[in-house]
Amino acid sequence: MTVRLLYFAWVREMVGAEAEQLPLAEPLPLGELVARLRARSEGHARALAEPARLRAAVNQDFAGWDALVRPGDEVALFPPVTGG
Amino acid sequence: MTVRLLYFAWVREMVGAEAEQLPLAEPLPLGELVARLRARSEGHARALAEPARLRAAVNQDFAGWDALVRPGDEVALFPPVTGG
Amino acid sequence: MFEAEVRRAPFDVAAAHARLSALGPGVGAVVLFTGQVRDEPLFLEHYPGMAERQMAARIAEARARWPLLGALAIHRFGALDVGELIVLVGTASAHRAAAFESAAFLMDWLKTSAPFWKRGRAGWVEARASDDAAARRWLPSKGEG
Amino acid sequence: MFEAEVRRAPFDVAAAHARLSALGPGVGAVVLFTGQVRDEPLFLEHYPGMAERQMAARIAEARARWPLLGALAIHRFGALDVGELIVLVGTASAHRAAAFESAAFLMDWLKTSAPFWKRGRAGWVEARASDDAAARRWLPSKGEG
Repeated sequence: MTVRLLYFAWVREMVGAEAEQLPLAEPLPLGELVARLRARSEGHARALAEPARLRAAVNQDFAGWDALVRPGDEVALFPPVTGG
Repeated sequence: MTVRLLYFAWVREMVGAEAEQLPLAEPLPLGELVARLRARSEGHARALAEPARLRAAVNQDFAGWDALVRPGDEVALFPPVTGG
Repeated sequence: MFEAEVRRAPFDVAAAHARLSALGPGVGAVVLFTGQVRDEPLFLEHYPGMAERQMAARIAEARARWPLLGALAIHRFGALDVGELIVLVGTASAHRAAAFESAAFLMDWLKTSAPFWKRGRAGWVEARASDDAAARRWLPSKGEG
Repeated sequence: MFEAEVRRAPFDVAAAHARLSALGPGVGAVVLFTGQVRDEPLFLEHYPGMAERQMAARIAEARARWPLLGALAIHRFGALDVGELIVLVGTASAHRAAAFESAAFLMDWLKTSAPFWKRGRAGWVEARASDDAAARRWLPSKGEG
Protein backbone atom coordinates (compact mmCIF):
# COMPACT_ATOMS: atom_id res chain seq x y z
CA MET A 1 0.00 0.00 0.00
CA THR A 2 1.09 3.55 -0.61
CA VAL A 3 0.25 7.14 0.26
CA ARG A 4 -0.12 9.69 -2.54
CA LEU A 5 1.86 12.85 -1.76
CA LEU A 6 1.20 16.26 -3.27
CA TYR A 7 3.30 19.40 -2.92
CA PHE A 8 2.35 22.99 -3.76
CA ALA A 9 3.97 26.40 -4.19
CA TRP A 10 7.52 26.69 -2.78
CA VAL A 11 7.26 23.25 -1.17
CA ARG A 12 6.74 21.78 -4.64
CA GLU A 13 9.64 23.81 -6.01
CA MET A 14 12.07 22.78 -3.23
CA VAL A 15 11.07 19.12 -3.33
CA GLY A 16 11.36 19.19 -7.10
CA ALA A 17 8.16 17.20 -7.67
CA GLU A 18 4.47 17.93 -7.55
CA ALA A 19 3.42 14.36 -6.68
CA GLU A 20 5.02 11.15 -5.48
CA GLN A 21 4.19 7.88 -3.76
CA LEU A 22 5.30 6.71 -0.32
CA PRO A 23 5.01 3.05 0.66
CA LEU A 24 2.97 2.72 3.89
CA ALA A 25 1.98 -0.54 5.53
CA GLU A 26 0.06 0.78 8.52
CA PRO A 27 -1.31 4.05 9.97
CA LEU A 28 1.31 6.61 10.89
CA PRO A 29 1.01 10.08 12.45
CA LEU A 30 1.43 12.81 9.83
CA GLY A 31 4.38 14.31 11.74
CA GLU A 32 6.30 11.02 11.54
CA LEU A 33 5.45 10.66 7.87
CA VAL A 34 6.96 14.09 7.23
CA ALA A 35 10.08 13.09 9.19
CA ARG A 36 10.44 10.06 6.90
CA LEU A 37 10.04 12.24 3.82
CA ARG A 38 12.91 14.49 4.90
CA ALA A 39 15.30 11.60 4.33
CA ARG A 40 14.33 11.30 0.66
CA SER A 41 16.54 14.10 -0.70
CA GLU A 42 18.21 17.36 0.19
CA GLY A 43 15.26 19.14 -1.39
CA HIS A 44 12.80 17.26 0.81
CA ALA A 45 14.93 17.99 3.86
CA ARG A 46 15.00 21.70 3.11
CA ALA A 47 11.33 22.03 2.15
CA LEU A 48 10.09 20.12 5.20
CA ALA A 49 12.63 21.38 7.75
CA GLU A 50 10.22 23.65 9.64
CA PRO A 51 6.73 22.19 10.18
CA ALA A 52 5.62 25.55 11.61
CA ARG A 53 6.00 27.04 8.10
CA LEU A 54 3.91 24.25 6.53
CA ARG A 55 0.28 23.26 6.38
CA ALA A 56 -1.03 19.80 5.57
CA ALA A 57 -4.17 18.20 4.24
CA VAL A 58 -5.19 14.55 4.43
CA ASN A 59 -7.77 13.56 1.84
CA GLN A 60 -8.32 17.26 1.01
CA ASP A 61 -9.11 18.38 4.56
CA PHE A 62 -6.68 20.31 6.75
CA ALA A 63 -4.96 18.07 9.25
CA GLY A 64 -2.64 18.55 12.23
CA TRP A 65 0.73 16.79 12.66
CA ASP A 66 -0.80 14.24 15.00
CA ALA A 67 -3.45 13.14 12.48
CA LEU A 68 -3.18 9.48 11.48
CA VAL A 69 -2.32 8.85 7.82
CA ARG A 70 -3.61 5.53 6.48
CA PRO A 71 -2.49 3.50 3.46
CA GLY A 72 -4.38 4.82 0.41
CA ASP A 73 -4.70 8.38 1.77
CA GLU A 74 -3.87 11.52 -0.21
CA VAL A 75 -1.51 13.78 1.75
CA ALA A 76 -0.68 17.32 0.64
CA LEU A 77 2.06 19.56 2.07
CA PHE A 78 2.12 23.26 1.28
CA PRO A 79 2.72 26.77 2.67
CA PRO A 80 -0.11 28.68 4.39
CA VAL A 81 -2.62 29.60 1.68
CA THR A 82 -2.63 33.07 0.12
CA GLY A 83 -5.58 33.09 -2.29
CA GLY A 84 -8.61 35.31 -2.27
CA MET B 1 -40.57 86.96 5.02
CA THR B 2 -41.76 83.38 4.92
CA VAL B 3 -40.70 79.80 5.59
CA ARG B 4 -41.16 77.21 2.87
CA LEU B 5 -42.82 74.08 4.28
CA LEU B 6 -42.62 70.63 2.72
CA TYR B 7 -44.52 67.49 3.75
CA PHE B 8 -43.83 63.89 2.76
CA ALA B 9 -45.49 60.46 2.92
CA TRP B 10 -48.45 60.23 5.34
CA VAL B 11 -47.76 63.72 6.71
CA ARG B 12 -48.29 65.08 3.19
CA GLU B 13 -51.47 63.05 2.79
CA MET B 14 -52.96 64.16 6.14
CA VAL B 15 -52.05 67.80 5.66
CA GLY B 16 -53.47 67.65 2.13
CA ALA B 17 -50.57 69.59 0.60
CA GLU B 18 -47.00 68.87 -0.37
CA ALA B 19 -45.75 72.42 0.06
CA GLU B 20 -46.95 75.69 1.59
CA GLN B 21 -45.65 79.00 2.92
CA LEU B 22 -45.70 80.24 6.50
CA PRO B 23 -45.12 83.94 7.26
CA LEU B 24 -42.24 84.33 9.73
CA ALA B 25 -40.80 87.64 10.91
CA GLU B 26 -38.09 86.37 13.25
CA PRO B 27 -36.36 83.15 14.31
CA LEU B 28 -38.59 80.60 16.02
CA PRO B 29 -37.80 77.16 17.50
CA LEU B 30 -38.95 74.38 15.20
CA GLY B 31 -41.23 72.96 17.92
CA GLU B 32 -43.11 76.23 18.21
CA LEU B 33 -43.38 76.51 14.46
CA VAL B 34 -45.00 73.06 14.38
CA ALA B 35 -47.41 74.12 17.15
CA ARG B 36 -48.45 77.10 15.02
CA LEU B 37 -48.97 74.86 11.99
CA ARG B 38 -51.38 72.63 13.92
CA ALA B 39 -53.85 75.53 14.02
CA ARG B 40 -53.99 75.72 10.22
CA SER B 41 -56.49 72.91 9.65
CA GLU B 42 -57.85 69.69 11.08
CA GLY B 43 -55.48 67.85 8.72
CA HIS B 44 -52.49 69.78 10.05
CA ALA B 45 -53.60 69.14 13.63
CA ARG B 46 -53.90 65.41 13.01
CA ALA B 47 -50.66 65.04 11.01
CA LEU B 48 -48.58 67.02 13.52
CA ALA B 49 -50.25 65.83 16.74
CA GLU B 50 -47.39 63.60 17.89
CA PRO B 51 -43.90 65.03 17.32
CA ALA B 52 -42.41 61.71 18.44
CA ARG B 53 -43.79 60.13 15.25
CA LEU B 54 -42.26 62.87 13.07
CA ARG B 55 -38.86 63.85 11.84
CA ALA B 56 -37.87 67.28 10.58
CA ALA B 57 -35.26 68.85 8.34
CA VAL B 58 -34.23 72.50 8.13
CA ASN B 59 -32.54 73.41 4.84
CA GLN B 60 -32.26 69.69 4.01
CA ASP B 61 -30.44 68.67 7.18
CA PHE B 62 -32.10 66.78 10.03
CA ALA B 63 -33.03 69.10 12.89
CA GLY B 64 -34.36 68.71 16.45
CA TRP B 65 -37.46 70.47 17.78
CA ASP B 66 -35.33 73.10 19.51
CA ALA B 67 -33.53 74.09 16.29
CA LEU B 68 -34.10 77.74 15.32
CA VAL B 69 -35.99 78.31 12.08
CA ARG B 70 -35.18 81.56 10.34
CA PRO B 71 -37.15 83.51 7.73
CA GLY B 72 -36.22 82.11 4.30
CA ASP B 73 -35.51 78.59 5.60
CA GLU B 74 -36.88 75.41 4.02
CA VAL B 75 -38.56 73.21 6.65
CA ALA B 76 -39.67 69.66 5.93
CA LEU B 77 -41.85 67.45 8.15
CA PHE B 78 -42.12 63.73 7.51
CA PRO B 79 -42.26 60.27 9.11
CA PRO B 80 -39.05 58.39 9.96
CA VAL B 81 -37.46 57.39 6.65
CA THR B 82 -37.91 53.89 5.22
CA GLY B 83 -35.80 53.80 2.06
CA GLY B 84 -32.89 51.58 1.21
CA MET C 1 -14.96 58.42 -7.96
CA PHE C 2 -17.31 59.36 -5.15
CA GLU C 3 -20.91 59.78 -6.31
CA ALA C 4 -24.48 59.81 -5.09
CA GLU C 5 -27.38 59.59 -7.50
CA VAL C 6 -31.18 59.58 -7.16
CA ARG C 7 -33.15 58.38 -10.16
CA ARG C 8 -36.40 56.89 -11.33
CA ALA C 9 -34.94 54.64 -14.05
CA PRO C 10 -33.23 51.28 -13.42
CA PHE C 11 -29.47 51.32 -12.92
CA ASP C 12 -26.76 49.04 -14.29
CA VAL C 13 -25.04 46.85 -11.70
CA ALA C 14 -22.32 45.71 -14.09
CA ALA C 15 -21.45 49.30 -14.99
CA ALA C 16 -21.25 50.27 -11.32
CA HIS C 17 -18.93 47.36 -10.62
CA ALA C 18 -16.79 48.09 -13.67
CA ARG C 19 -16.34 51.72 -12.66
CA LEU C 20 -15.23 50.82 -9.12
CA SER C 21 -12.99 48.03 -10.35
CA ALA C 22 -11.25 50.34 -12.84
CA LEU C 23 -10.16 52.99 -10.32
CA GLY C 24 -6.51 52.10 -10.67
CA PRO C 25 -3.86 49.49 -9.84
CA GLY C 26 -4.39 50.09 -6.11
CA VAL C 27 -7.88 48.58 -6.10
CA GLY C 28 -7.84 45.10 -4.56
CA ALA C 29 -11.42 44.79 -3.31
CA VAL C 30 -14.84 45.92 -4.48
CA VAL C 31 -18.04 45.40 -2.48
CA LEU C 32 -21.45 45.93 -4.03
CA PHE C 33 -24.70 45.87 -2.10
CA THR C 34 -28.04 45.95 -3.86
CA GLY C 35 -31.43 46.12 -2.20
CA GLN C 36 -34.50 44.98 -4.13
CA VAL C 37 -38.27 44.93 -3.75
CA ARG C 38 -39.31 41.93 -1.70
CA ASP C 39 -42.71 40.20 -1.58
CA GLU C 40 -44.95 43.03 -2.93
CA PRO C 41 -44.72 46.04 -5.27
CA LEU C 42 -43.70 49.32 -3.63
CA PHE C 43 -43.95 53.01 -4.31
CA LEU C 44 -41.00 55.08 -3.18
CA GLU C 45 -41.48 58.77 -2.40
CA HIS C 46 -38.45 60.97 -1.79
CA TYR C 47 -37.38 64.50 -0.89
CA PRO C 48 -35.55 65.79 -3.98
CA GLY C 49 -32.43 67.71 -3.06
CA MET C 50 -32.20 66.44 0.49
CA ALA C 51 -31.93 62.85 -0.73
CA GLU C 52 -28.85 63.57 -2.87
CA ARG C 53 -27.43 65.80 -0.13
CA GLN C 54 -27.73 63.17 2.60
CA MET C 55 -26.36 60.40 0.41
CA ALA C 56 -23.37 62.55 -0.55
CA ALA C 57 -22.80 63.38 3.12
CA ARG C 58 -22.73 59.69 4.08
CA ILE C 59 -20.24 59.02 1.29
CA ALA C 60 -18.04 61.85 2.55
CA GLU C 61 -18.18 60.33 6.04
CA ALA C 62 -17.23 56.89 4.74
CA ARG C 63 -14.37 58.42 2.78
CA ALA C 64 -13.06 60.14 5.90
CA ARG C 65 -13.28 56.92 7.88
CA TRP C 66 -11.87 54.26 5.54
CA PRO C 67 -9.07 54.35 2.92
CA LEU C 68 -11.44 54.21 -0.04
CA LEU C 69 -10.54 54.61 -3.70
CA GLY C 70 -14.18 55.07 -4.65
CA ALA C 71 -17.75 54.88 -3.38
CA LEU C 72 -21.07 54.98 -5.15
CA ALA C 73 -24.66 55.21 -3.94
CA ILE C 74 -27.69 55.05 -6.24
CA HIS C 75 -31.28 55.14 -4.98
CA ARG C 76 -34.41 54.85 -7.08
CA PHE C 77 -37.87 56.34 -6.51
CA GLY C 78 -41.32 55.80 -8.02
CA ALA C 79 -43.26 52.58 -8.60
CA LEU C 80 -41.15 49.41 -8.34
CA ASP C 81 -42.14 45.80 -8.88
CA VAL C 82 -41.06 42.75 -6.88
CA GLY C 83 -37.47 41.90 -7.78
CA GLU C 84 -36.59 45.39 -9.05
CA LEU C 85 -33.46 46.96 -7.60
CA ILE C 86 -34.08 49.92 -5.26
CA VAL C 87 -30.64 50.84 -4.07
CA LEU C 88 -27.00 50.16 -4.82
CA VAL C 89 -23.99 50.92 -2.67
CA GLY C 90 -20.50 50.15 -3.92
CA THR C 91 -17.05 50.68 -2.46
CA ALA C 92 -13.50 50.09 -3.70
CA SER C 93 -10.40 49.81 -1.56
CA ALA C 94 -7.01 48.12 -1.45
CA HIS C 95 -8.23 45.54 1.07
CA ARG C 96 -11.50 43.79 1.76
CA ALA C 97 -12.10 44.95 5.34
CA ALA C 98 -12.40 48.62 4.36
CA ALA C 99 -14.61 47.78 1.38
CA PHE C 100 -16.96 45.57 3.42
CA GLU C 101 -17.18 47.86 6.43
CA SER C 102 -17.72 51.06 4.48
CA ALA C 103 -20.44 49.47 2.33
CA ALA C 104 -22.28 48.23 5.43
CA PHE C 105 -21.84 51.67 7.03
CA LEU C 106 -23.27 53.40 3.96
CA MET C 107 -26.31 51.12 3.84
CA ASP C 108 -26.99 51.41 7.57
CA TRP C 109 -26.89 55.19 7.38
CA LEU C 110 -28.80 55.50 4.11
CA LYS C 111 -31.55 53.45 5.76
CA THR C 112 -31.91 55.98 8.57
CA SER C 113 -30.92 59.28 6.96
CA ALA C 114 -31.80 59.26 3.26
CA PRO C 115 -35.29 60.80 2.90
CA PHE C 116 -37.18 58.03 1.11
CA TRP C 117 -40.50 56.53 2.16
CA LYS C 118 -41.92 53.21 1.02
CA ARG C 119 -45.63 52.63 0.50
CA GLY C 120 -46.91 49.07 0.07
CA ARG C 121 -50.40 47.62 -0.38
CA ALA C 122 -51.17 48.12 3.33
CA GLY C 123 -50.00 51.75 3.34
CA TRP C 124 -46.79 53.47 4.40
CA VAL C 125 -44.10 51.14 5.68
CA GLU C 126 -43.19 51.71 9.34
CA ALA C 127 -39.59 52.48 10.24
CA ARG C 128 -37.87 49.64 12.08
CA ALA C 129 -36.07 50.05 15.40
CA SER C 130 -33.48 47.54 14.13
CA ASP C 131 -32.43 50.02 11.43
CA ASP C 132 -31.74 52.69 14.04
CA ALA C 133 -29.74 50.17 16.05
CA ALA C 134 -27.75 49.15 12.96
CA ALA C 135 -26.81 52.77 12.29
CA ARG C 136 -25.95 53.48 15.92
CA ARG C 137 -23.32 50.74 16.02
CA TRP C 138 -21.13 52.99 13.83
CA LEU C 139 -21.18 55.87 16.32
CA PRO C 140 -17.70 56.22 17.82
CA SER C 141 -19.01 56.63 21.36
CA LYS C 142 -20.91 53.34 21.29
CA GLY C 143 -18.33 51.13 19.60
CA GLU C 144 -19.24 48.14 17.46
CA GLY C 145 -21.59 46.48 19.98
CA MET D 1 -28.46 28.28 -5.54
CA PHE D 2 -25.36 27.41 -3.55
CA GLU D 3 -22.28 26.97 -5.71
CA ALA D 4 -18.49 26.95 -5.59
CA GLU D 5 -16.44 27.11 -8.76
CA VAL D 6 -12.71 27.11 -9.55
CA ARG D 7 -11.76 28.23 -13.05
CA ARG D 8 -9.00 29.67 -15.17
CA ALA D 9 -11.20 31.88 -17.38
CA PRO D 10 -12.65 35.25 -16.36
CA PHE D 11 -16.10 35.22 -14.76
CA ASP D 12 -19.10 37.48 -15.34
CA VAL D 13 -19.97 39.74 -12.38
CA ALA D 14 -23.30 40.83 -13.88
CA ALA D 15 -24.37 37.22 -14.41
CA ALA D 16 -23.47 36.33 -10.82
CA HIS D 17 -25.48 39.27 -9.52
CA ALA D 18 -28.43 38.48 -11.77
CA ARG D 19 -28.55 34.88 -10.58
CA LEU D 20 -28.55 35.86 -6.92
CA SER D 21 -31.08 38.64 -7.47
CA ALA D 22 -33.47 36.27 -9.28
CA LEU D 23 -33.73 33.69 -6.49
CA GLY D 24 -37.33 34.59 -5.75
CA PRO D 25 -39.61 37.23 -4.24
CA GLY D 26 -38.03 36.71 -0.82
CA VAL D 27 -34.69 38.21 -1.89
CA GLY D 28 -34.28 41.72 -0.49
CA ALA D 29 -30.49 42.04 -0.37
CA VAL D 30 -27.55 40.88 -2.48
CA VAL D 31 -23.91 41.43 -1.54
CA LEU D 32 -21.11 40.85 -4.01
CA PHE D 33 -17.46 40.94 -3.15
CA THR D 34 -14.78 40.81 -5.82
CA GLY D 35 -11.05 40.66 -5.25
CA GLN D 36 -8.70 41.75 -8.01
CA VAL D 37 -4.99 41.81 -8.79
CA ARG D 38 -3.38 44.85 -7.24
CA ASP D 39 -0.09 46.57 -8.16
CA GLU D 40 1.65 43.70 -10.04
CA PRO D 41 0.74 40.63 -12.13
CA LEU D 42 0.26 37.40 -10.19
CA PHE D 43 0.30 33.70 -10.81
CA LEU D 44 -2.18 31.65 -8.80
CA GLU D 45 -1.46 27.99 -8.11
CA HIS D 46 -4.17 25.81 -6.56
CA TYR D 47 -4.91 22.31 -5.31
CA PRO D 48 -7.57 20.96 -7.68
CA GLY D 49 -10.26 19.08 -5.84
CA MET D 50 -9.44 20.42 -2.40
CA ALA D 51 -10.07 23.99 -3.58
CA GLU D 52 -13.64 23.22 -4.68
CA ARG D 53 -14.19 21.08 -1.59
CA GLN D 54 -13.08 23.76 0.85
CA MET D 55 -15.06 26.48 -0.90
CA ALA D 56 -18.19 24.32 -0.88
CA ALA D 57 -17.64 23.57 2.82
CA ARG D 58 -17.43 27.29 3.66
CA ILE D 59 -20.65 27.91 1.73
CA ALA D 60 -22.37 25.11 3.66
CA GLU D 61 -21.20 26.70 6.92
CA ALA D 62 -22.49 30.12 5.86
CA ARG D 63 -25.81 28.56 4.89
CA ALA D 64 -26.13 26.92 8.30
CA ARG D 65 -25.34 30.18 10.05
CA TRP D 66 -27.39 32.79 8.16
CA PRO D 67 -30.83 32.65 6.50
CA LEU D 68 -29.45 32.70 2.96
CA LEU D 69 -31.40 32.23 -0.25
CA GLY D 70 -28.21 31.72 -2.24
CA ALA D 71 -24.43 31.93 -2.08
CA LEU D 72 -21.79 31.78 -4.75
CA ALA D 73 -17.99 31.57 -4.66
CA ILE D 74 -15.79 31.66 -7.76
CA HIS D 75 -11.99 31.59 -7.63
CA ARG D 76 -9.63 31.82 -10.58
CA PHE D 77 -6.15 30.34 -11.03
CA GLY D 78 -3.33 30.84 -13.51
CA ALA D 79 -1.64 34.03 -14.70
CA LEU D 80 -3.58 37.20 -13.90
CA ASP D 81 -2.81 40.80 -14.81
CA VAL D 82 -3.25 43.91 -12.66
CA GLY D 83 -6.95 44.73 -12.47
CA GLU D 84 -8.17 41.23 -13.33
CA LEU D 85 -10.71 39.70 -10.98
CA ILE D 86 -9.40 36.80 -8.87
CA VAL D 87 -12.35 35.90 -6.67
CA LEU D 88 -16.05 36.58 -6.34
CA VAL D 89 -18.28 35.89 -3.35
CA GLY D 90 -21.99 36.63 -3.54
CA THR D 91 -24.84 36.14 -1.10
CA ALA D 92 -28.60 36.72 -1.24
CA SER D 93 -30.93 37.06 1.73
CA ALA D 94 -34.14 38.78 2.79
CA HIS D 95 -32.23 41.42 4.76
CA ARG D 96 -28.90 43.16 4.41
CA ALA D 97 -27.26 42.08 7.67
CA ALA D 98 -27.26 38.39 6.74
CA ALA D 99 -26.04 39.15 3.22
CA PHE D 100 -23.19 41.40 4.42
CA GLU D 101 -22.07 39.18 7.28
CA SER D 102 -22.13 35.93 5.33
CA ALA D 103 -20.19 37.46 2.43
CA ALA D 104 -17.52 38.78 4.82
CA PHE D 105 -17.44 35.38 6.56
CA LEU D 106 -16.98 33.57 3.25
CA MET D 107 -14.13 35.83 2.18
CA ASP D 108 -12.36 35.63 5.54
CA TRP D 109 -12.49 31.85 5.47
CA LEU D 110 -11.64 31.46 1.79
CA LYS D 111 -8.53 33.54 2.51
CA THR D 112 -7.34 31.07 5.14
CA SER D 113 -8.76 27.74 3.98
CA ALA D 114 -9.03 27.67 0.19
CA PRO D 115 -5.79 26.13 -1.15
CA PHE D 116 -4.52 28.83 -3.51
CA TRP D 117 -1.05 30.35 -3.53
CA LYS D 118 -0.05 33.64 -5.12
CA ARG D 119 3.34 34.19 -6.73
CA GLY D 120 4.43 37.73 -7.60
CA ARG D 121 7.61 39.18 -9.09
CA ALA D 122 9.44 38.75 -5.77
CA GLY D 123 8.34 35.13 -5.33
CA TRP D 124 5.61 33.43 -3.31
CA VAL D 125 3.41 35.80 -1.36
CA GLU D 126 3.64 35.33 2.41
CA ALA D 127 0.47 34.58 4.37
CA ARG D 128 -0.66 37.48 6.56
CA ALA D 129 -1.39 37.15 10.26
CA SER D 130 -4.23 39.64 9.78
CA ASP D 131 -6.03 37.10 7.57
CA ASP D 132 -5.91 34.49 10.32
CA ALA D 133 -7.22 37.07 12.78
CA ALA D 134 -10.05 38.01 10.41
CA ALA D 135 -11.13 34.38 10.14
CA ARG D 136 -10.88 33.76 13.88
CA ARG D 137 -13.37 36.51 14.69
CA TRP D 138 -16.11 34.23 13.30
CA LEU D 139 -15.33 31.39 15.71
CA PRO D 140 -18.22 31.06 18.17
CA SER D 141 -15.89 30.71 21.19
CA LYS D 142 -14.11 33.96 20.44
CA GLY D 143 -17.08 36.15 19.57
CA GLU D 144 -16.90 39.05 17.18
CA GLY D 145 -13.92 40.80 18.81
